[in-house]
Amino acid sequence: MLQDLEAEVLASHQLGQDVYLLRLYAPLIAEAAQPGQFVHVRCSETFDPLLRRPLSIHDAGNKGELTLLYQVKGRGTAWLARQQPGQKINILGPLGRGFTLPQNKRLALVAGGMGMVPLLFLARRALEAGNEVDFFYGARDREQLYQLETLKAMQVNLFLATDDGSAGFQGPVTKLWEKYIPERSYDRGYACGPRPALAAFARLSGEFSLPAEVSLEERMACGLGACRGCVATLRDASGNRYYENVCTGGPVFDAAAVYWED
Amino acid sequence: MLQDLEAEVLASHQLGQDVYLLRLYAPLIAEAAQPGQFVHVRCSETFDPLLRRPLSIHDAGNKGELTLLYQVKGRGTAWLARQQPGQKINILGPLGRGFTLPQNKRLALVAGGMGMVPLLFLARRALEAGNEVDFFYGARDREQLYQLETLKAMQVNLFLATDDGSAGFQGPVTKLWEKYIPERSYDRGYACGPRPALAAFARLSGEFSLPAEVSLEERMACGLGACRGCVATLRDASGNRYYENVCTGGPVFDAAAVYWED
Amino acid sequence: MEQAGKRPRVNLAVEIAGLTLQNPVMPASGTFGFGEEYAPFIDLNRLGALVVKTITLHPTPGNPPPRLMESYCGLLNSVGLQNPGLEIFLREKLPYLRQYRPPLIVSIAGRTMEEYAELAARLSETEGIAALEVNISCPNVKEGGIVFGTVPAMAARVTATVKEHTHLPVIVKLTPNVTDITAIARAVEDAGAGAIALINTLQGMAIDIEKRRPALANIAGGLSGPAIKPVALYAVWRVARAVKVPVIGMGGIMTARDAIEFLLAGASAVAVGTATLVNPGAIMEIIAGLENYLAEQGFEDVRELIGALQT
Amino acid sequence: MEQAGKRPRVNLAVEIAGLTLQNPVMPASGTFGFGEEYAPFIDLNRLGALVVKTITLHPTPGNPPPRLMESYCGLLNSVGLQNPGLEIFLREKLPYLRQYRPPLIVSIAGRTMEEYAELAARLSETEGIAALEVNISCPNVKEGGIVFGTVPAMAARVTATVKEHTHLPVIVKLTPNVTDITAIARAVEDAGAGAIALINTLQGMAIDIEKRRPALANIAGGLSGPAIKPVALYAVWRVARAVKVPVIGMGGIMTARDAIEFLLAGASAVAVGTATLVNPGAIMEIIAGLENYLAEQGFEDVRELIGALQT
Ligand SMILES: Cc1cc2nc3c(=O)[nH]c(=O)nc-3n(C[C@H](O)[C@H](O)[C@H](O)COP(=O)(O)OP(=O)(O)OC[C@H]3O[C@@H](n4cnc5c(N)ncnc54)[C@H](O)[C@@H]3O)c2cc1C
Ligand SMILES: Cc1cc2nc3c(=O)[nH]c(=O)nc-3n(C[C@H](O)[C@H](O)[C@H](O)COP(=O)(O)OP(=O)(O)OC[C@H]3O[C@@H](n4cnc5c(N)ncnc54)[C@H](O)[C@@H]3O)c2cc1C
Ligand SMILES: Cc1cc2nc3c(=O)[nH]c(=O)nc-3n(C[C@H](O)[C@H](O)[C@H](O)COP(=O)(O)O)c2cc1C
Ligand SMILES: Cc1cc2nc3c(=O)[nH]c(=O)nc-3n(C[C@H](O)[C@H](O)[C@H](O)COP(=O)(O)O)c2cc1C
Ligand code: FES
Ligand code: FES
Repeated sequence: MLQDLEAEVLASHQLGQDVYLLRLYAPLIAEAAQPGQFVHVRCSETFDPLLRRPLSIHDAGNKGELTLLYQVKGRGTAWLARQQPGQKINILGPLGRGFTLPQNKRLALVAGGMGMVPLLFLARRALEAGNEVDFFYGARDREQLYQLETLKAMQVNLFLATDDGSAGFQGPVTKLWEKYIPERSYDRGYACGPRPALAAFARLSGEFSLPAEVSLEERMACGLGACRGCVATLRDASGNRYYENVCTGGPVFDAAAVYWED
Repeated sequence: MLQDLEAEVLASHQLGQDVYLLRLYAPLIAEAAQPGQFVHVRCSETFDPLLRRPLSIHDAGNKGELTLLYQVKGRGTAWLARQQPGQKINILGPLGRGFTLPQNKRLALVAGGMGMVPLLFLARRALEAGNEVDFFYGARDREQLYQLETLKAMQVNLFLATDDGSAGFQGPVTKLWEKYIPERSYDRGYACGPRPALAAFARLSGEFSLPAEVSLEERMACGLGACRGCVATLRDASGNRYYENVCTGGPVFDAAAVYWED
Repeated sequence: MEQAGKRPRVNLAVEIAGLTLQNPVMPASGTFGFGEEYAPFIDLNRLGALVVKTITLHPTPGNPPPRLMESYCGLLNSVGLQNPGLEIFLREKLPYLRQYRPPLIVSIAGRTMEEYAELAARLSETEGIAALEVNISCPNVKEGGIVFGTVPAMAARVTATVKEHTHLPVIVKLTPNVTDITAIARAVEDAGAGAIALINTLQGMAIDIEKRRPALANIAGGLSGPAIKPVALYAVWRVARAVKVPVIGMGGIMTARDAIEFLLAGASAVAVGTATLVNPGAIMEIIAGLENYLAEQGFEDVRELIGALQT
Repeated sequence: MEQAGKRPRVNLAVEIAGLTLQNPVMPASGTFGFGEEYAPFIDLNRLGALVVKTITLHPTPGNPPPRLMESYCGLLNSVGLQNPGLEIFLREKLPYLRQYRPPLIVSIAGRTMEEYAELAARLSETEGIAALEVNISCPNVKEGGIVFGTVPAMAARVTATVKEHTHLPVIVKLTPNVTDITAIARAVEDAGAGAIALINTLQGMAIDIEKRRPALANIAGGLSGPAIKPVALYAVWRVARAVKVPVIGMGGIMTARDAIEFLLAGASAVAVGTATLVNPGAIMEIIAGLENYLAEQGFEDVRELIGALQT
């Protein structure tokens, strides 16, 4: 059930230069949350900034805890980073359609940068459902690989890539993944990250006929499907393009259905 | 010298339901401050609320401390009330023309409600300059008489009035003052408070030919005389009306120069 | 005598173009989808009216993304009237909406006079629609793309055309992007509008300075939200004094205080758009706040407030 | 080769109507008084130009208070062109302003064509004035109070009249409260404007719901500040594409990012108004931020940025 509630800040940890882990107490949302879903966060006590910010659910514990992980980009996330434990933040969620969650399969999760955020939650639930999880995680450099301890503690097979080679494979995470696709014969792939990485992921999964899902980002207003503002261009079976709301039709889409040329 | 600076919050005390005492560290403004002057306070980290709020200087200590006392009325002061020690607040000041400060005279200070704010500072400086100070202070009820301890510690002759008689004289503070004017033969009167109280004060000081000054309030943008937005209607010696900036021509005006019918 | 602690009941009902609204607060077209999106948050039966996204004769795909950009206290959108078109509206959206009691106002837009006529005629054959709201903030493809709502004669012609093809009350919704909105208002009143709604969005733009491209794929968009409130309020005040038909005011209403300003300026009802996108409960909070204000200020009827501004 | 750590110098100078500005950032008329008010905070010699409050032929008392009201991300004002008039300007304000190096732009407004003509003629006899900015957002008392700037022919006539009476470059400042601002822009360009400045304030209103009276004594006022930025930017983009003369963009510029958007949209210079009222150092921060952006993005000359929007 959708909730619009005030969540108390339990803690806000700075993980990197501009990156924060926010722990909220929001049992009604935490219990309902599915991997790939997001919450829509009010980032102001006034009307500037005006709109909510969509943030993926990074983790949802059984003690009513909801974890977000975000990078400060502009004025909304800057406000969020100023909030202290004890303060209340208005959040709406859980929103959107999450990832497909199979049982007892072998899955490839491919994360580029902050794209790791929803995939960690997916990995946790996928493991609980008896799947084997290969977690590919790329970032600019070693400093920008967050939550490695948590991931390591999670029994995923972790594969790292950095642009500068300061950790793991040097190069794009999709290049690293590509090397494993043939031998690991995955049942399904999942990706989240910058659009070019997603497009490469979609191309590779297409080549290997791997069922694959991606999580897209679009600017949002309502987050509920009402304003038709957050569309992505998709294509149907016959190749015709159409617009679909990212907030309710996604943010997770079949990688083959996305019109990547946009 | 005018300053535009970030002042650190030393403490914020809630004195009443909606009333806060804010202690700031702002040595450059505190040292230059004269009674009747004000500071112009940014009340947002974003652009909503947009404008600064003018607040009288309530006290200015020698340790670089600047004290403000304000009532939460709308969105700007509500923001101010949320600020915690250690945070920085942008203030501009000291602004405006303050009260005349004589030496070794007998002065009447007449404060209605929050009008006490600048008069406390005036009283302190007036006492230091060898004046005798009768401080008349009226409010709705006992609970809304703030800073009584501070005033009592200050060697002023304190006269209280409340609308409901819960402390001191029952009735308007100007009515109380009126009873003392003949016998106390003041050299000068000063008033700050709601406009009807100021108008009554001006009428009385006119009747008794007492030189008198009032501090006016108007909505302000720049606070520097640049925008011509904050005018009050005055009248010149021949009775002709004209507009004068409250921010630079005032906020303290000769009571006889104000066009009270506005 | 009143029971202690119990406030006298305030009448919130108003009449607009023959419709009785239980209270004067409704959603603004395009910000409330087809109602169902907000059903998890608010009881749609408590709205003054239901107002749906503008529909067109044929399905409209809308503009390419990105379609949204935040601005200071504002929202720029270039959704471009994306909607499933009349047929799907009738088949898939209307049955859901019909379950609810508040009058259903269907917003329509056309690219030609003929499209407006056909939309009006077809919707009038249907049960469960209380009124039509004519969105004239769109370009007339037969007249070089001039926006219908910017020329009094053209605005009047659309109004008259719709009137001819319907027995339903006709609300005409004005664009603020004109020199004299009262001239448009009078023209549509003369042409038979039963009520006037205003304002639609202001034209605006934003630029991504890193990419050095417009922030919206469509280059320009419509500005809504708190930023435009003073412009909307002034337009409503002027139009309410210029026409005799009731006015539905909107543009940046975020709180009950804002709504009260519009009523004082002469609006008989108000619509809430962007506020709902930010806060799904906004309309409910506004209705409650309005009721409180009326009770506290000693009004028994919201109609005492309408146009009660002292100037 | 460059010294390590030293950035290549970026050229910030631009040309407007024959004036060379050392950088493209200037104050907006009416928000900077006559310069002296901001001298405690900024070095006036570092401005792109000095622009003074609009002056009229005779002293103008302005509107009764209250004249200001804050709105969401905006400021409503009804100052009403309060100014000491031409004589006192020449005698008491000009000598101070003449000390500074940036070109001095004097904004003028009249109630009749004759007043514009006389202002232009008198100011042109004076040393130390670099250009005239013609404020046409005021009512023409001889033509039923229609605002000069809302009718292309009238706007053109004011422009031509001023041109006839001066050898100084003439900048015409447009009001946004029109259906088609490009029509006005083309009209004043054809009439001889050397540059076009836009936008002046949007018409707006606010109401005090406790007193049930307008928040401004004058009922309506002009809306400025961040709220109007998208509207201003779109107007600038459209006008810059419609005319050949340089455009000075303004309306809600609060930060360097905002200023850069206006330059990308085609403004050759920008003016900063409300931002200065809130933050006296705003203009200086904008100049510094612009220079940083240019250096970071690898531009050597701000003129490369002007109109560089890719659409
Ligand atoms: C479904 C979804 C999940 C997301 N999850 C995360 C996450 O877990 N962690 C994280 O760091 N980021 C995430 N993002 C991106 C995040 O929403 C933006 O970085 C954020 O909105 C930027 O806001 P701002 O105030 O910092 O920037 P501003 O520049 O002030 O934002 C201006 C406007 O643009 C929108 N916007 C800007 N960038 C984006 C973007 N990339 N996607 C969508 N809207 C944008 C803002 O929401 C706002 O409306 C997600 C986006 C979506 C759509
Ligand atoms: C010279 C001067 C000194 C003042 N000193 C004090 C003081 O020491 N303590 C105190 O409590 N109040 C003082 N005031 C009044 C104080 O400025 C207002 O109460 C405050 O600005 C209200 O802001 P808000 O955000 O609470 O209200 P909002 O309603 O959000 O304000 C909206 C706008 O109206 C303006 N405004 C509202 N009320 C007033 C007012 N009475 N005077 C001027 N502008 C107003 C605000 O500044 C803002 O621009 C002073 C006013 C002036 C002019
Ligand atoms: C995302 C969005 C979509 C809109 N779509 C429509 C529409 O389809 N038809 C219409 O008449 N107005 C539409 N509008 C305008 C609103 O109905 C309203 O007139 C405007 O937004 C001002 O009100 P607000 O500030 O409360 O949002 C839309 C506004 C927004 C923000
Ligand atoms: C208080 C105030 C006074 C103004 N006075 C004038 C004026 O005298 N002449 C003029 O051409 N514009 C005047 N303006 C308009 C500004 O010059 C500018 O066009 C407008 O405010 C938009 O810019 P901004 O949003 O940066 O303020 C005034 C604006 C304000 C806020
Ligand atoms: S954000 Fe409104 S439909 Fe997706
Ligand atoms: S506030 Fe600008 S002149 Fe006084």
